[in-house]
Amino acid sequence: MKYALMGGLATSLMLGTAVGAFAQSAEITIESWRNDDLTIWQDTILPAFMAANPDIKVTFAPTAPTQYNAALNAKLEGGTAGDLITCRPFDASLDLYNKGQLADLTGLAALDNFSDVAKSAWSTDDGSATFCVPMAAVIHGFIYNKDAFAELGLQEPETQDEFMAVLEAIKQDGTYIPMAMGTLDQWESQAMGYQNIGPMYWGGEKGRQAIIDGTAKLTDPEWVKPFEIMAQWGQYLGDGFEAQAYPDSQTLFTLGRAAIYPAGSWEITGFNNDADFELGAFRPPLPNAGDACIINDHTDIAMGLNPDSPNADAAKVFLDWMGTEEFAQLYSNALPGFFSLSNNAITLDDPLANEFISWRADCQSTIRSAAQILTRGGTPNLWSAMWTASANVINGIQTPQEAAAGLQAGLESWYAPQQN
Amino acid sequence: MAVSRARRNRVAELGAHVILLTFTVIALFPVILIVINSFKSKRAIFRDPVALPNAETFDLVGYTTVFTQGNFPLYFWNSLSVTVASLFFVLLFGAMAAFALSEYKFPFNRLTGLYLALGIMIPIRLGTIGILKLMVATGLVNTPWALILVYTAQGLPLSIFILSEFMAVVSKDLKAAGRIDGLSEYAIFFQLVLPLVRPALATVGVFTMIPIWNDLWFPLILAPSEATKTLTLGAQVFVGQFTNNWNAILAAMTLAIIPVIFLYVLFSRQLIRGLTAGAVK
Amino acid sequence: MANLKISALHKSFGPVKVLEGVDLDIASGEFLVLLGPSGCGKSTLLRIIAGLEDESAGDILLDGVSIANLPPAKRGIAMVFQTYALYPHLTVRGNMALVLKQAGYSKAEIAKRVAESARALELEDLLHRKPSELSGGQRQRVAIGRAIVRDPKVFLFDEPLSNLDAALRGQVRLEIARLHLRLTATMVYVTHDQVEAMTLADRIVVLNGGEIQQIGTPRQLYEKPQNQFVAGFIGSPAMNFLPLENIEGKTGVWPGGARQKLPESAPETHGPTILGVRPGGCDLRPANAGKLEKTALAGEVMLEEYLGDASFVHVRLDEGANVIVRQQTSNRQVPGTKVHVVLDPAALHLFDATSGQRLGA
Amino acid sequence: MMPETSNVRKRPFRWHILVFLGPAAFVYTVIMILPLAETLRLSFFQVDSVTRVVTFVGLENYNQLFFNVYWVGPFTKALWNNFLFFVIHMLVQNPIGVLIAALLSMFHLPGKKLYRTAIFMPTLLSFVIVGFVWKLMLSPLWGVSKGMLSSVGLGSWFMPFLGREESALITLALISVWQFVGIPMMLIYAALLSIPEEVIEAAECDGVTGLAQFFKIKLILILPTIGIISILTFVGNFNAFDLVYTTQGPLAGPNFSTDLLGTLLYRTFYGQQTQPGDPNMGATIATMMFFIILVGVAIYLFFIQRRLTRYEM
Repeated sequence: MKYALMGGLATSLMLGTAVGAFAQSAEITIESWRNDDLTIWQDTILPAFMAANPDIKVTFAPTAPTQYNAALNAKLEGGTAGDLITCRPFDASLDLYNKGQLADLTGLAALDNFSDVAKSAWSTDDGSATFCVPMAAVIHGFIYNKDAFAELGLQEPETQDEFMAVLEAIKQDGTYIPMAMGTLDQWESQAMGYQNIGPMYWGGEKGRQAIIDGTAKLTDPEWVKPFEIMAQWGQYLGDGFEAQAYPDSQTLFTLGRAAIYPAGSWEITGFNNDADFELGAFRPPLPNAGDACIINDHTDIAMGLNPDSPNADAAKVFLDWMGTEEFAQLYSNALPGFFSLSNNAITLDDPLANEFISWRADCQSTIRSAAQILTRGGTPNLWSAMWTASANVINGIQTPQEAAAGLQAGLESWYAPQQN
Repeated sequence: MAVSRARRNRVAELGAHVILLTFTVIALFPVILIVINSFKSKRAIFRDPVALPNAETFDLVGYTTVFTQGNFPLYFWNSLSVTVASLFFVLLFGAMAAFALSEYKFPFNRLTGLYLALGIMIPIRLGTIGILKLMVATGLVNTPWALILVYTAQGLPLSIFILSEFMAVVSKDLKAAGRIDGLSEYAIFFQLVLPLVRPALATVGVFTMIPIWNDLWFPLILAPSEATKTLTLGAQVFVGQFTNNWNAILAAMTLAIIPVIFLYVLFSRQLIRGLTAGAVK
Repeated sequence: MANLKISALHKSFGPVKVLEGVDLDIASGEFLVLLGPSGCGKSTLLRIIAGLEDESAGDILLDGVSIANLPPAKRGIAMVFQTYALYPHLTVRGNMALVLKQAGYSKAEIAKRVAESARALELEDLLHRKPSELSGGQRQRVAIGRAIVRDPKVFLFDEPLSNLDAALRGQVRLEIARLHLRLTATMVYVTHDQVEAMTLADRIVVLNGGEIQQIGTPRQLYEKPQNQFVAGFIGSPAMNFLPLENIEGKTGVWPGGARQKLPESAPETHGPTILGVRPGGCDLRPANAGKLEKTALAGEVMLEEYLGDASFVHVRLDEGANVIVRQQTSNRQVPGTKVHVVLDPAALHLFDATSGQRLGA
Repeated sequence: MMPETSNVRKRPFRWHILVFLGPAAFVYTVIMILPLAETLRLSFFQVDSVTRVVTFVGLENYNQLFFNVYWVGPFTKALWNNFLFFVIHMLVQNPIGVLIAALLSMFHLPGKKLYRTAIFMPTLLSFVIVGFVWKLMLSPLWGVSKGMLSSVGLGSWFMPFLGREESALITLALISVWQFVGIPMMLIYAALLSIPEEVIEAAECDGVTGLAQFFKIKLILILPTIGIISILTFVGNFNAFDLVYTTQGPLAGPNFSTDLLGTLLYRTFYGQQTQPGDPNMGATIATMMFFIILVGVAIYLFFIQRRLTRYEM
């Protein structure tokens, strides 16, 4: 490194201004929390783009998810953030847009390739402005060890009762831990627990909207019921699950020690690499046989433009490319489990990913219940509170009713529509 | 320190060995665990974590991943240059200020000393917001200088505090002799006083170095870019990036441990001497 | 060689006055000793001459030119410290050469001067050593060598012998005396040890409480102390002091009414007076010699200090005061014996009881 | 005689004092003091989340922090946890530090240096490594701690220490003790070495030996050192953040049982995942931390240190 010890101040100041000088053969940088995907971007996606646009050099520079917010914040404040910024859905990105830290992309040709539903996660409430190009949604469900199921003579469960029976059977047999999940990191309890099985109880989009409108409360039975189910999960998790971290759970499952893994479709890539047994997936169980099925098909990730980018033109070229079929095809197949939100018809090679996406045909979709509007600004933050509440319920620290009451009280304390 | 035979007590000594050995094992076990497992295959790590690697379980896949994926030589260089530069400024500026405070009588001498010592009590982290804004305004964000400046400011109060105690006991006659021989005040400081307080500098050096080398907060806030990432931040990112690639993580950890131990050994000879010298005189 | 003049020098540290109007005239080539108890201001005076300390008021003139505004190195002085103050990281040669380097001498000149000084002090074999490899005496010789190498106009010594053991002290003292004879340089020497002062000095300045008590040759100080402080400070064991009611017709009157014959120089009459007499000016008589009672002081032997060539007998007078008497060793005194102390009128010193100033010539 | 006032001179300005003090004072003031003042200032403002308008709100943020149940709850919980964290350090770290230092200084032991280096080693490690290692050691998946407890017949004592509300904070505090015990050990060891040999020999002659010698003489003489260590521990503990953040995540689970003031500050200031950051409330919490530490240090300086006699040695 040149600027090691001497003359660093002057050098770095000069470097800072020099970057913007040459617009033509531009270099652009992508900020992202998807550090797991680093090699895929480096080896597959970016080379494809750069082959078509030799003038533009793109670097994918991810930060670990736990630090993404703090680091991105600092970089945006400091004017050192990358040209392209990976967007979290709904309120988090809206906040950045309001601060002027995401550019308005309305009118960008690429956006025509996405449905309004897809764009809604990255648009203002009135839909007048869109600030990120949607990339992918993730679908929740359960991944399981097919070999283990075959060994124990088990079938994919369809309903809640069957699901519990399967868990009980695995537990009785004793060869496998029924379900690989830990509560140490808390967020899995919410994402792969509450948001995974919940939509069919609270009625998906209808239920979510009712909370936003203030016509339903989080303490209503349909919102408490998923917690009640999760309260029973503890006995089927590995010994000491309270201290089990997210990577522990992944390892537990891929080592073949656990039979079922409450999942999001983003796990597919890693599991394909690590597991040496056959993987299967089943939908979140229906409350009762014959109920309508609703899956959590969460618009999760998009790409926005840093308004201070000195290479906005080049960055827009890249954003436009993200709307093409080529990108959708590449991305979806390189990262099976991240399902493209574009209107282009995509063919997927991965059987497990196809299994997940096939559920869209039979089921209604919804997004995570607290992602939109309900996390906008107030304290306590509903999203974070749901992490703690979900983990508490599985740990048995709180009863389902207590957990729901806590969430409702917190929401009411600042969210006007809930205050009637 | 020779102890006469009459004062030795074999049984008590044995007891002391047992207790110290226990603490040593407790202190080292986790570290050793990391190192030995970094050389094993993934299955072996989980089958028998406390076993040493053998022909069957030996695997360097973690290290190959680290060297192809993370830019560890760069992170290491960043950590080293930031730490060394910060240490240099903390010791230089700290010793200079300590010399001024202990050597010269001037108005508000005591008040200045108190002002500079205030920072021992207040963690600089509480000023993160202001520091960030300052670094943004000066364009130092994402340069090593942001970190160096912060660590220098952070290390100064303690170093001034400790060093002025040491400076006060440096022979007055020696400084007088220097003045009579025509040395400037600067020459007296650099040529006479600084060499004499070397043990104190080592002490301050060690205590300043540890938090700088291991800091996660400021690299994250002030210099998170790939080019300025420090080893600690790099290792943390690595943990995030390879969430369950245990081989890679353990190898990264091992690589992060080695340099600190090396730096410590470099300083430790002076350390105890410095610690005791201050108290004795 | 130069004369040094100090005029109306004042120094105070905040409210504490350390020197109060010191005037001194030091002749060229003179060996002047500043003597006094610790805290009397003698070291401060030396450090002010050296320029290490700023005076509060007053002036310092070297050969008639004020040097008060010059930094230490430009004053043409050299200083030898009690703690030697050798540069620990330099060899003996380096220690001696540093000042010359600073002053910009040529390499050849430096080498020549260092060699000369080293020869004079027999340091030639030690030139490559570091201070930590030298004995105490050697270190002090190096410190002196460092001073003479620059050929200063004035040498300043700050208690240079205090850190040496008794045997070495005598030896180095002699060396300093020889050095003075050889260099005939002006030297100012600070000490609290009167033996050093008496043996080395051309003139001694006795300081107390920041003021000069007396300036004079060792002989003047010993034989004609100007005040009670000087009288008590010079000489070992110290002078005995006994109070007189008054003086009438050149005769002292003891508090009990007994009479004491006084020297010729004594005033005709005087009020309350302190009578001083050195142990050698007293003698002992057996107590039963009744005819002496009117002029002698009765007392009891407390203890005898045997020194080989003489012994000092401590006597407690019936009046309550203690007196030390020098005796031939053949005249043994047993503690508890009743004795009379008789004083030699010619050996008596008289001081005013309130001002402490000497009475008579 | 009057002193000649005409001789009072103006001393030339001593630039070197400025040169010596300047760099330290400048860096310290600009990088440390001014930003700390800025923190204080931010806590008196609020920013509208949509319009981004900045308003001066006086003490409103403090009012929120102390009287809004959703602020005061987490804050007092973090404060209490922090207090426990500190108490555990005082009760475990310092006695162990004293014990090791005493053993090292009391005997002529071969291998002394090795012990010292080994026990100091964890202090050199970063929180990332410390957090990771212990998470792994205590993880039920890896089973190292379970296996070790079993091997000494205490298998039933095993539990998911980091995952249970009642044990997580204590476990973290003990991990922190493991990491930092080297510092009190070093300082106390140095203090013990600096007790003059004559004092110890006098004690031996007076028949004060062994434990009595340690408690009645040495311990008393090193009390000021222990005082300094205590206050450093206090300041360190009330700033702790890294260990909890790396092992328990930003929400300091389970159920906020390991939330410290530092983690609360970080989470508030920067937000986490989809929770947006709130720099103004963050600054308010930071300011409160500043006062809490200042009060603690003041209590130490005015009530405790005064009673510790510093003996000339």
